[in-house]
Amino acid sequence: MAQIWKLLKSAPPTALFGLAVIAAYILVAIFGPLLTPYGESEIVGSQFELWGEGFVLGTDNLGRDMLTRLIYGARNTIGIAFVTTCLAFLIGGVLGLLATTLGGWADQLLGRLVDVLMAIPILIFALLILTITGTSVPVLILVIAVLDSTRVFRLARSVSMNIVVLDFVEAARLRGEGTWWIITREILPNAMPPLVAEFGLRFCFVFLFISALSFLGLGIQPPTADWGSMVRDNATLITYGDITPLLPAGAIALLTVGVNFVVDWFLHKTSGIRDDK
Amino acid sequence: MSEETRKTTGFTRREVLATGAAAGAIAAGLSIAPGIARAAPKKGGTLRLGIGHGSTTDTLDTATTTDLYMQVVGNACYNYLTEVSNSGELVPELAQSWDVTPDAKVWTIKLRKGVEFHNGKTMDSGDVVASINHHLGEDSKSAAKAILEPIAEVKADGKDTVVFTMKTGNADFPFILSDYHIGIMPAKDGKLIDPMSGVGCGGYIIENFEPGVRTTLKRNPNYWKTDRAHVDSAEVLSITDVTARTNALTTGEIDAMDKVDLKTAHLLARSKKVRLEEVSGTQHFTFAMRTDTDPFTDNNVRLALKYAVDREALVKTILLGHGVVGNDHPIGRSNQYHADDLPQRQYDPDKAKFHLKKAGLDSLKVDFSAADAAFAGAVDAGVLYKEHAAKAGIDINVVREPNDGYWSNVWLKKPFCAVYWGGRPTEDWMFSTAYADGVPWNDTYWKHDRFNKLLVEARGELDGSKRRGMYFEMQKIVSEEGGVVVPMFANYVMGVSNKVAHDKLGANWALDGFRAIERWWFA
Amino acid sequence: MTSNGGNNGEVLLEMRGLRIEGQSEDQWNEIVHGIDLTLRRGEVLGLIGESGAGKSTIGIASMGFARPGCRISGGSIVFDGMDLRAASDEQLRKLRGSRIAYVAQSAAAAFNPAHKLIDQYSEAPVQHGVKRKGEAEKEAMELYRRLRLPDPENIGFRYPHQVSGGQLQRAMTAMAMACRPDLIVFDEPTTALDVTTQIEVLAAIKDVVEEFNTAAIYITHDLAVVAQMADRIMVLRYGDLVEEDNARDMLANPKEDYTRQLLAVRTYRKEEAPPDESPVPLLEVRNVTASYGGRVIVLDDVSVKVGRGRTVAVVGESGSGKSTLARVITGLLPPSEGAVLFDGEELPATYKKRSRDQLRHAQMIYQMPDTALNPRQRIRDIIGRPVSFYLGLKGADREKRIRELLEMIEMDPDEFIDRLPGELSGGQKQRICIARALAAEPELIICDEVTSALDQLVAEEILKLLQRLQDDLGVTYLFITHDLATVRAISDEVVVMLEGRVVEQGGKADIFTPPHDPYTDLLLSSVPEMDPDWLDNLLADRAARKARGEKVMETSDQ
Amino acid sequence: MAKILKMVTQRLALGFLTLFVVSMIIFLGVELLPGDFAQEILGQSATPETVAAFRRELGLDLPWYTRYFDWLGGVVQGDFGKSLASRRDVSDLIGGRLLNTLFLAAVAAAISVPVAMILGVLAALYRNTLFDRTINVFTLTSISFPDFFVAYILILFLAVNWNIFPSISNVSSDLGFWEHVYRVILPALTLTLVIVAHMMRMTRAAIINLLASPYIEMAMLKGISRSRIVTHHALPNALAPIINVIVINLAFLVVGVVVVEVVFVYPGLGQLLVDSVAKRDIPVVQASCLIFAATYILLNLTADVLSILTNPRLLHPK
Repeated sequence: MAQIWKLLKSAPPTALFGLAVIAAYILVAIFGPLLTPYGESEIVGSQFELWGEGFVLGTDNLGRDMLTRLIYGARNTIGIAFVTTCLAFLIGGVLGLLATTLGGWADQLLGRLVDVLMAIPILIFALLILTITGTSVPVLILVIAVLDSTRVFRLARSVSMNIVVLDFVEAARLRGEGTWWIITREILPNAMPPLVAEFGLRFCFVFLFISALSFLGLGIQPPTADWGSMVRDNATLITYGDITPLLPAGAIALLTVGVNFVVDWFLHKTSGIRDDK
Repeated sequence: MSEETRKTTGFTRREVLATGAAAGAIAAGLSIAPGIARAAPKKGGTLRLGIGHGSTTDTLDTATTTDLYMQVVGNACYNYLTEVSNSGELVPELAQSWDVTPDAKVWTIKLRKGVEFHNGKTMDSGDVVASINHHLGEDSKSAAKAILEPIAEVKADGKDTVVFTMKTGNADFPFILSDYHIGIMPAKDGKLIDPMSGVGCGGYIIENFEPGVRTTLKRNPNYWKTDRAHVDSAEVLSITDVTARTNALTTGEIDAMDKVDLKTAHLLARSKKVRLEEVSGTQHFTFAMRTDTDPFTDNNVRLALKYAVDREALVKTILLGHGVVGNDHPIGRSNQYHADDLPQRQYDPDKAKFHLKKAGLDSLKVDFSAADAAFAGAVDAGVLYKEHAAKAGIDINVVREPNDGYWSNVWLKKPFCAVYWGGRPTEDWMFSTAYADGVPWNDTYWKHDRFNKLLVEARGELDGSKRRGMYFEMQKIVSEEGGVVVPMFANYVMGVSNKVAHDKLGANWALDGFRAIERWWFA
Repeated sequence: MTSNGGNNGEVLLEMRGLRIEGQSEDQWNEIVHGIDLTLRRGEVLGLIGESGAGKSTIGIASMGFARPGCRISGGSIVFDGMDLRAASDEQLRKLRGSRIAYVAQSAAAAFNPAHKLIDQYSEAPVQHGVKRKGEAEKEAMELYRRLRLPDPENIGFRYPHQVSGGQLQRAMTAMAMACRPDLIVFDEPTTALDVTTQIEVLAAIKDVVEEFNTAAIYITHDLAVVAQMADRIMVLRYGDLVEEDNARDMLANPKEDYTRQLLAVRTYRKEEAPPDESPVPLLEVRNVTASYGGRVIVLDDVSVKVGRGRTVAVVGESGSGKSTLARVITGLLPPSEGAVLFDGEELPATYKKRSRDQLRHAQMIYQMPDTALNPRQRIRDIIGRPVSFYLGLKGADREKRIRELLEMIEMDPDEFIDRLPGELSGGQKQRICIARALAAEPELIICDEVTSALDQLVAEEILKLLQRLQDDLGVTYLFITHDLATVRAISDEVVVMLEGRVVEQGGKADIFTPPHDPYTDLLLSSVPEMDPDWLDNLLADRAARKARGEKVMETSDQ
Repeated sequence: MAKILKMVTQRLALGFLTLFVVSMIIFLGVELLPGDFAQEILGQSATPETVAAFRRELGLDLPWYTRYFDWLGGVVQGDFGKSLASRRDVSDLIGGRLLNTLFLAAVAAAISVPVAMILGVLAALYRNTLFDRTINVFTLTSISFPDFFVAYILILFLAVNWNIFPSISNVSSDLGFWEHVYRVILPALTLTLVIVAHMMRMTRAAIINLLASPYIEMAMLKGISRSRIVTHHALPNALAPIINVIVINLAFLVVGVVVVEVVFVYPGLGQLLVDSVAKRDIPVVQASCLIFAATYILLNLTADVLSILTNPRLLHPK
């Protein structure tokens, strides 16, 4: 506990800000239903009501309470992006570590496969697949996770490439350890810092990607509140200087900024930018 | 061609009687926002339109035209045999006059003389026959194939006359010839020279056609209509993103746009440079239930679902008031034979529950498929419907379908889905397209013997009052027993720069019945 | 020795009560505790000590510079009348490179890989406005010639990676001379080099320093080296001065214990192990030829036998193939020809095909204890894994065995068992590596340069530990090293390797007594001795032999 | 040089293989999509007969492998086939779009690459100063915004409120160069804001990474000025990672700008592709995807070649 406190004290203000933002979002996501005055898709007033009593942030294009939608949006959007990122890391991370540990043809094969996948623009690929399979949350998660895992694969591979040549891995090999042991006990713990940082960045990417998909009309199913489609639904208002669509976009931006700040700090701490002696 | 000849070639009394278009009140749109009072149109300028449709796969072949973008372009570069005027009357265009046998089976159409195509060829009956045949025959991929199906034979009778023989009597046939698919194009040896060339008799010549991006048109110097085609040139841009379209209009990069974002229409209306134009026509949205699929086979279930929707709320929320409530049949108030005395169905959860009980159900759970491809706000409409129906014990699960492929994967396939209809100018056309037994677009798979019998009878009937009775009954049948919820009729809402002037707007379609380019001018 | 040594010149650099702090975990700790230092024009001062002594930090402070994470916190530094601590950044910048120059430990790392040598040479003169580029380049060629670099006209137009380590170090010395500075700081300039190459560089440095009458601070951990170079020596330990004296006096008559230890560091000798009487050697490498990627042959028909309970040292310089031999034996690099026999039985060429027992019998200890231990595992797991993996011990038995092993390597189990490698010193880490190898209860341990990353005193402790373990457990060692002192200290038999071939092999006594193979001779003669005249004599001797027309091998690095 | 040539040849061969696999994947993907071109193009007005007629006309009634290999045979001879929709040559159809896409990418790159490099170098030079932190916060924030949002905000200020630039990029081939630039300036700015942060941060990181190297310390001890150290000593050695990140972003400029194209109604390749996917116009989808994939492959190859050219170790082997 004291250690954590010490760590926090040494953090720059940007990182503290980021941590606070993330913590707030997580709390809101968890306790969302307790905080919201109305139901997720409950129509409680007429559309586009102004900010004020009853509806703190006004109502949306269907007369649903904006604040309620924002809070539920946190649950849904963060949840989906988080699960997707986890899945992407599971796929990409495991395959990337396998590629370096096994080496040889397995590495070649996976590398080529990833090259091919990466050569196709991710948005187009997502569009193609989502059109075949239809848009449902599990499919959305799976598709984005698979596409995103190619990037994770690349990183996991290059990070573990540097670790796999170290003597302690050689020692483990010469001891006769199996691939699984080498991956989980020898490589993974040492590859964690860059992977954790990348997790933050990929999370932001997924988050933005989902909102881009929503923008192109392949988002999360209604009436589920999702920040991406909330922006899209209300985007035209921007032209007239109405800030309602800024709220969900701001929510997206705030979280990504927060995560990026924390990742930045984390990278700085773990990247060994310190003295040799 | 002088103003005078134009007048004499207009509607004659005999023709009006022949078509049964008494008083010419067909599809007489209610122009809600009156245009600038007609002053003498000025010539010149470049009219730039921003259209919320358009695709890279568009072609200039009117047979495959599907959306407003090519409809507007097509109406600029092609002429048709007939035209629906801005007051909703059917007027001759390339036809000069027509005659019909009393059984409404043989239509003889006299063509206007001395009209030239853009390529200099003089239009004659051979071109018309080839243009019609383009839509017929086994290999035709024309969307007008179905509506021209009743034609048994089309043949030229001399250079200036074309004779259509119908399989059964069809009193509305000249209306069909105004359909935007049936542009008249030049032919050689009985075949169209190139349906994708854009060469027609229209007021504007295609200068540059970039599918899905822009079309530039310049005025046809030899245009036969002297009181049309005011602007020197036109540019039609495809701007599918509504925000971009609105921005382009407010920043003066385009002079008019279709499909104003209703949510922000009131804000646009405040602009000093731009005005909203709105017409109410035949455009309507439906929730189609497949009557061949459970639970919709039971009319009580269908009635329950019809009572479970709050139409006023939908018009208010989805259309933001830019429309009127529907009465579960596809005939709009502006139509000639709209059943005004049919009581308006109201939102009534108790009646819905009552019908549910009659169907032997305590509660009902159905999937409702929607996508914004069906119509803007369809998904939101579904969400609202879900809220309304919940009060009647009906659980509607809104399934957001992908926009892509909506018309091939959802429509006509899913048991309950949202549908857009541009509407048709005549009752017969509308009913035969989507309600007659066995037609391909009968999206409710509905069969009703009495209705089908009336449909055929009314089609061959030239007596207006008899037809009125028949169409009233048919509307009642659809409303009470049909498989469709028609919650609302949507206005066409356009944004127009104050620099642009026009006469009364045609209500049959958006953008002055697709004719903005040749009808509008700069003030 | 330098002719103008002694205390006669005018004072060039003077430090008084120099204190330097280093940052760790957001805290500043003092690492140099008030050092006084005086350097006169033309004088060469040796700074000697083990790692952590602060010698490099002090050396670099003479340029008014502190590395990132360090700061000069007290005392004064006066260079030629100028107070460097009070000087502005711009003043310091003008001083550096022109009046005080620096020669770094690893020339390969300290030369910018993106630029040609001669461009890097002329950068300082041009930037300081001392010379024009053409002029500087001409001078560079002169200096290159003087430093006996091959092809002095053209070598400057090569990139650093195209030039060998010894040559680079000379080129860097030339670069330091570019502005004819008053003072050069040599920071362990030969530590990264092979012994035979070291001679050339030492000779070159000595030559130019004398020629231009440049004062120098020569930093090294090797007393024998500094004895050749310095007029005066300061012995440092933990940021404190231990002893300061004239070089000859200090070698002849060290006053402090610590200095004596440093002097005695190369004198340890083990007793020879009894010869292996069994007909079959424990390990036999039979006519092994190996290559990387099938092209460059790195081992050429190598045969080595290792008897039970003996220590065989494989000695050679970088590129000799000695480490590759270890890789072949462990099965990491399957040979293209030949075989490896263990206890008379041929081992599968690749480790992947070897049985767990075969793997267990031959264990390996690495050069860099930092990378040989997984930084994320605790000592208990590091040592415990082979215990449970090979011997199947679990729970309390395993714990007991781990503690035994830690005691064997003279580390307190209670104190160390829960630590991470990052919390240990270099010598302690190497001990853990030894314990890990022992945990498998092997018959053979391959030691790959196990002492070369360690300070001399620590290295000697490790050698003694290894010897004790051999005496107790009868384990056999294959000792791979470049350091003849280590060979002398620990081997029973010696294998000398050069360019992938065995040049000479035999008992230690045989190898170290003439006549030698010419390469062995070169190797042996190149090891610096604690005699201030050793280098001069050696060079004179080699020159004389050359003059007589004998073929003299001078370095393998040309 | 021979080494580079050999590498380029090998990589190109591998690239062609990749393209082949990509074309196969895309073809099968579109094939698996429910609905086909005939249905899509006829839309709501499709009837079984019209669809069947259309299919016959376009040869869609043939089995997929026949069509694929027909197409492949054509491609090998440089013929990408005809668009199913407009019956125009795909190369004609795509040519103008590709030029538009490349033009936008070039304008965006011309703005963003120098800006990113300069900011990156400055941030590295003045690291941990207020300037560095401000730039850092600013760039982090700009990556965090969804691109359509950035676009709308730019439109709001620069087009709607102040009326400096057009809100839609209505370009055509007959425009002059500067007029063309003027019309794409907003999308280019949007893209710049989206990518500049990434490039700038990598430039900064790559340089700072090297600042701990012994040769940088050497340069400092040679009395070289800070700015010269960064530009002459760190930057040349940091070029490889910087080039890499620039290339990744250039690839993004070419292949990843669909959203921006939609917002600014810019007739680029991305919109064409999205449109064609929706309409199942396979030849166009194929050709666009191949162009994208080839761009990606070629840019990566360029990055590798440049890395070699900027690295004396690889350029002048021992």
